[in-house]
Amino acid sequence: MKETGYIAKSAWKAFVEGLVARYRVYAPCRDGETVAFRRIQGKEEPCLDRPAAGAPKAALLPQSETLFGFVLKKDPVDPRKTEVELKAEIEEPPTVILCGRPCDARGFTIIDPVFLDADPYYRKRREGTTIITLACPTAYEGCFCTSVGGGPADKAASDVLVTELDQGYYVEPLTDKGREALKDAPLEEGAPHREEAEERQRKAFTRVKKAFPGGKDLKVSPERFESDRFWQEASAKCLSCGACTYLCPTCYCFNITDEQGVDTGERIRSWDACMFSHFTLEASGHNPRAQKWQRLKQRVGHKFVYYPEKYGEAACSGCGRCIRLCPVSVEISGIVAALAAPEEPHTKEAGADREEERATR
Amino acid sequence: MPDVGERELRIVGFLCNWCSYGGADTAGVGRFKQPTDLRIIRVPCSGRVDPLFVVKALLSGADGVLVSGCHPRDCHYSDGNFYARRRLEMLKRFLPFIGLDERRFHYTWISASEGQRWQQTVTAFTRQIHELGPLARAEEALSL
Amino acid sequence: MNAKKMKEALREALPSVDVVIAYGPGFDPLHAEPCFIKDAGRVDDLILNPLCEHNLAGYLTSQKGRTAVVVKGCDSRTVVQLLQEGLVEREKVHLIGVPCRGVVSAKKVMAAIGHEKVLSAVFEADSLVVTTGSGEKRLPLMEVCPDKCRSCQYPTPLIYDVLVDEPLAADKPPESVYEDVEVLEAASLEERKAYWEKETGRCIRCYACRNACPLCVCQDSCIAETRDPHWMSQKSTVSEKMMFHLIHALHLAGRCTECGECERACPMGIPLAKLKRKINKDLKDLFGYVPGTSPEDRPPLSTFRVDEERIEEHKLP
Amino acid sequence: MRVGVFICHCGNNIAGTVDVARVAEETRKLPGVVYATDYMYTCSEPGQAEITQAIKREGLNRVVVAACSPRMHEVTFRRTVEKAGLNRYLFEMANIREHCSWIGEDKEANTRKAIEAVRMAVAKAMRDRPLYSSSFAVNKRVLVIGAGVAGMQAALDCAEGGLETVVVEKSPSVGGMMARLDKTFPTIDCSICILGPKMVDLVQHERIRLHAYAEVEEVKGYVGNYQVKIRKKATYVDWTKCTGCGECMEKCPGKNAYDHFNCGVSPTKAINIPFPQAIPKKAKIDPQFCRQFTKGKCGVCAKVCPTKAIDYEMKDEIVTEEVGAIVVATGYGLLDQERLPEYGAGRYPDVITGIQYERLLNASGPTAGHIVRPSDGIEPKTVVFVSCAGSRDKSIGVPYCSNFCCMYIAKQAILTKDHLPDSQSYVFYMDVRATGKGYDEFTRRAQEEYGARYIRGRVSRIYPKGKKMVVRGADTLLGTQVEIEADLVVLATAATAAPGASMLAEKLHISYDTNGFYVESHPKLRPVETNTAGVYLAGAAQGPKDIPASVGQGSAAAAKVLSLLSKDMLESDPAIANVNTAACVGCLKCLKTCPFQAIKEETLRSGKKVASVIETVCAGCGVCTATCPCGAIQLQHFTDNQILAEVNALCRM
Repeated sequence: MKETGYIAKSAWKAFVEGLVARYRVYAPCRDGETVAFRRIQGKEEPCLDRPAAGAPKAALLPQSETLFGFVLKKDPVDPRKTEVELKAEIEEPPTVILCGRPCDARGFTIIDPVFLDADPYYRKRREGTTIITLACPTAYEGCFCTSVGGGPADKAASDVLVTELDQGYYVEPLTDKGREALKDAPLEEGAPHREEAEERQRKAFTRVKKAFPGGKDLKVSPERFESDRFWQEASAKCLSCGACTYLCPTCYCFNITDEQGVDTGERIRSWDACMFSHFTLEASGHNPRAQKWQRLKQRVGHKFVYYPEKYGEAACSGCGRCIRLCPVSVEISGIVAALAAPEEPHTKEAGADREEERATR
Repeated sequence: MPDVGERELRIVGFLCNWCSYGGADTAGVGRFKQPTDLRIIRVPCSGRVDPLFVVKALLSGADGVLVSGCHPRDCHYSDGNFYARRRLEMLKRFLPFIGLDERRFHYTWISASEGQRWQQTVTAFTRQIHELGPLARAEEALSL
Repeated sequence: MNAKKMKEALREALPSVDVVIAYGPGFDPLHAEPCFIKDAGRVDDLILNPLCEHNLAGYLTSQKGRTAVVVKGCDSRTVVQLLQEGLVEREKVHLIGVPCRGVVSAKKVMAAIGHEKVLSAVFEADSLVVTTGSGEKRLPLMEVCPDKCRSCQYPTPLIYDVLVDEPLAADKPPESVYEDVEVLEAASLEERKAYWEKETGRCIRCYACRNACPLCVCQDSCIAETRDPHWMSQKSTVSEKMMFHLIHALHLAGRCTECGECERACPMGIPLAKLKRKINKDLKDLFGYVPGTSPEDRPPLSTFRVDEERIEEHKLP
Repeated sequence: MRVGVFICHCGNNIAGTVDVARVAEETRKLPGVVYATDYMYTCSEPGQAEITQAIKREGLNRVVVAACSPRMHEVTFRRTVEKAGLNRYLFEMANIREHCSWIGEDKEANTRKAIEAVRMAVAKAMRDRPLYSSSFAVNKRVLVIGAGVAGMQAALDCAEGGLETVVVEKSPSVGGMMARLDKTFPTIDCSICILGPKMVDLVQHERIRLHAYAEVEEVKGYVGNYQVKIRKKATYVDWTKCTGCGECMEKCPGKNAYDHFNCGVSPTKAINIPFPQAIPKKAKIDPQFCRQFTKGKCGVCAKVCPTKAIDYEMKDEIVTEEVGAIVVATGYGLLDQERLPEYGAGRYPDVITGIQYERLLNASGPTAGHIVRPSDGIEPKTVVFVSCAGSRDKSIGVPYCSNFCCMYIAKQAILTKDHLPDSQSYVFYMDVRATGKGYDEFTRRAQEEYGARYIRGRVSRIYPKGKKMVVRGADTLLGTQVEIEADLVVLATAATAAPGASMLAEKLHISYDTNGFYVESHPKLRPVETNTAGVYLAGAAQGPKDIPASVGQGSAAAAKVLSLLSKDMLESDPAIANVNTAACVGCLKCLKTCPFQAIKEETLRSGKKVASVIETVCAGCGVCTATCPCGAIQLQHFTDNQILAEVNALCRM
């Protein structure tokens, strides 16, 4: 197969249908007021005109999943004896995540080191899933991928990168999984379109806000980070809901609960969030992170201090969801910028270019 | 046996201990024939019935829910059923809005002496639920 | 909206309050955000314009000291309800009332511009002009205002200590208040079922709706998460998600002041306010009760009349 | 969890239409159930022994009995498990008789229902927690509301039994309706002669405190510990000084006061002593008729009073009495004659009510016992009695029988003949109800010895014709219309609930029926108890009653009070609401909705405000639990989780 390919807009529909025929396909769809990832079927097409509200991480790390079910079997002769019969199967059809954005894909590179070896459920899905990413044509509200080593055409974790052009789509297969997914896709030669694609990718790149010095250059001021007052002010407006973490392509915290009926039950793993006070509530009633500022500190700290210490890079792909969809606009990039800028008084946090951006009102 | 046809459906009844549960007893003592679908949960007072119990039952497999308490003014706890009346009326009007047929939920007042009335209520309500048939469970969402 | 007068009022108030809750500029030109200040020096950082859509009254229950808060007409109903339920003390709040003809829903604007990064947002006459990387877009305010503004009956706060502008009279027809509810009521039972299963199916149980709700008093004790009582599991099935939203709606029955924060906060665009508005509509018919309009009232489900004029006994066929 | 389940055959009552063996078999399959068996008569002594043994043998920590209604035997079996060392709240009953085996012949369906009933009971039992009642001291004083014959009897018996007794009487004198009667049936002995001594005993008893001309204002508290606010209405006469000499009444120029005691047969004075035998025999002023009050000048009584007892400035006074039990004996009222327009009562002076006639007959009445027509003071020759004047008439909302009219009409017919030998009495009746001892004989004497003519039929109309009143009615036995020209017509107007009965019921948290009479807690087995612990009923307040029945109930109520207050401590029912202070957010919606004011606000050491339940006041209705948004206040034994467990056991299948 060719190095790169091209799908004319007229052929796009056929391409998607081809995928739907072979895979379980999750793609952004317009639902009511919003665009969200969901399974598409038949002749449905993904919605490309804006990033989905939630990240596609749920395809690999579901909101809730049954780890195993159990049946309590009574001994027919002696009712005093009960046996517990466990049932656990990880059956997942081959899956495609279609038209997620580079930041969505990059999220998996942050979850992988934590789950890939440790968790058979995640591994199974990860291996069975092909990620066909759509390069971002522009910057979106609150996004800052370039500050965390990504970009609108970042290839991390993607198996295929698709760049939308005037007449069609420029398609870059990146892995064998990707090539497999593209087999018998209506592909033309991509080379002629390469320049147009790269031009668009460059243009998009320049539009993305550089929120703070990214990667290795990110220096978080320890005294700022350990200042309670800093976090109290930063979190004053926070509602401590889970929107930011649940929308995040990289957050992976979970809770485990058992649900038992009369004689059957199941063990459930479901999303949990460090922003909830329950998250650290101990059986004794003591809560080491009872205050929301402690929890916000944990969230930011985990992404930009603790995780990097362990895995070398920030646990953030800069998708901006937690900013644009936060009910009260808690701006993580601004907080990090403030943490990274010791000389500035932190009251003027949130983005160097804020003043210029402010609308004339 | 009042004919309600085909297989049994799942009908949950919340009955207050002092009046309606007694009414059901009276009906039994009087050997008044009744359909057998209904399963009775005894509560002290209709005022104990949080509308959420009704919602919970309907969402987790019940095809119909019946709540019955003492007649207004006759509550053993003097006011319990007055609260119940307001809350259950609100619920009855709300259920159809989320696509649950309001006929699947009925609330009424039956005293300990009204065995006959209990029989008529159970029979009529059971028939109504059978006319509506089993309640379709929620479609599982495709969204992630 | 008179930002200057508001700032004066706040400067006056500051000595006598522990904190001021008002609006400051958000992370970009399209967003305002709740802003907490303690010293007069920062009053100039505050803003007041139609981007100030949040209901700041929601923060009152979690404030320890005396608090000055900026309230629009709709927000003031929340305060009234909180006072009525004894959840805040009148002496502990200083209300800066702001008459308002409607705000802008940043979510609607973002949807209109495909969530693209906003470079500037300028109000011109009755529209908002938004500039992004791919150009300029002119959005009529009526199209980007929250639904609640379209039928607003309370443009002027019902309760305040200072009013920073001339009071405004309601200019929307009262019968329009529950139009959205009536539309859905008119649909078939099956359509309504499908509608809510699809909408709530998107719920990610982030509880933004609950935490943003100024009248969700339980917060960390919410029965959606407790095991005792164990009303629901953490499974993400449609019926569990439905159950959660019904818990929220029923717990707000007769209390919801329709500020729309639940809907505004929802990242998945679920029309949550509609559930509560339906109940309010019915309770209005039943008891002529409108939440958040009188501090002396009693939530209709926490009281009763021996003879209920509007409730008729239901007969079975 | 080690649940034991006992499925009862109840002879054939259950086993006849339920496959009990299969129920037991299916039950054994339930997790948590370690023992399940079926038994012929579980409530029998051997049956209970079987449970006790099984608890020990199988080490059961929960017991479920599937049998009759818990309303029947829950108490029995709770005692059984308690004897075996298990907390009595670790027990559940599944009703597979009244709600199952007795509702149809379909054995298959009944058995299915029984199996699920047990499944639910087991699910709930597994969430039962041991509950312990706490005991509290009782106040050994009793309040009797109403000093008619029933109330007086109750008060005297209680006082004799050694209890401090407080009596509240609405009118200025004790005695009630009976004091108004001339003679009593079926013995024709003088009413006041047999009542008088009781009235004297009452005021003279060392353990009885009487509040006459007073009403209950507010009732707080609970069984064993009630606080009752009593409003002592202003009499404008200092009763500590008043000797009852009657001088004031003699000289009072205010002649047209309404005479309550004589039911308005004739007027009385603005300052008056209700009747000669009144107890206490004290004067009181009716301000609306007193010149001092209406015109602001007079003061005659003040001048003539030898003890200077008159006090025009007197105000109502509120006193609070603390008691452990309350007897409600507020008696009955009479149907307003205006509601019988076709009988012209109220409009025509010579159409009067039975009670007014009693006063005419009475030697101490306004006519000193001479029967005369109110209109012209002439002795009547023809007297017509109309029974069921309002009673048993749905159309005016009195569907019930007033119980004693048939009898007093017979009595009045007899007395009429005694007073006026050449008079003729007619009695219109629907049917004569004379079921008491010696009653039927009595009504026969009225007809056979005293020649009262009984006409079976309703009176359709009464209208004047010259000096006479024409009574038109039907004689359903002859099937003819009859018209009688009467000199005097006596209506046996229906007995109704006492005025204000419903208001008092609401203060006491007791229920009343559609006719306003108080409801006993069981029509047969608990006739003087109410559903509110510590509040008892006596006399016509519960429904129209004649004297012997009222007296009987007075004593019965007293007996109940005496047995209740014979204990120094009472045990509270532990199945009440309980607050999880960790979860409580202090919104206090529970406090606002509690029907018993059993919830108060409490501040924890942490400073957190929470709701807190007053154990002894909580009645266990669970309204608070249904109201609490965060499930922090839970009604024990009917917690959310217990009810949800039952729902899940049913629905999650």
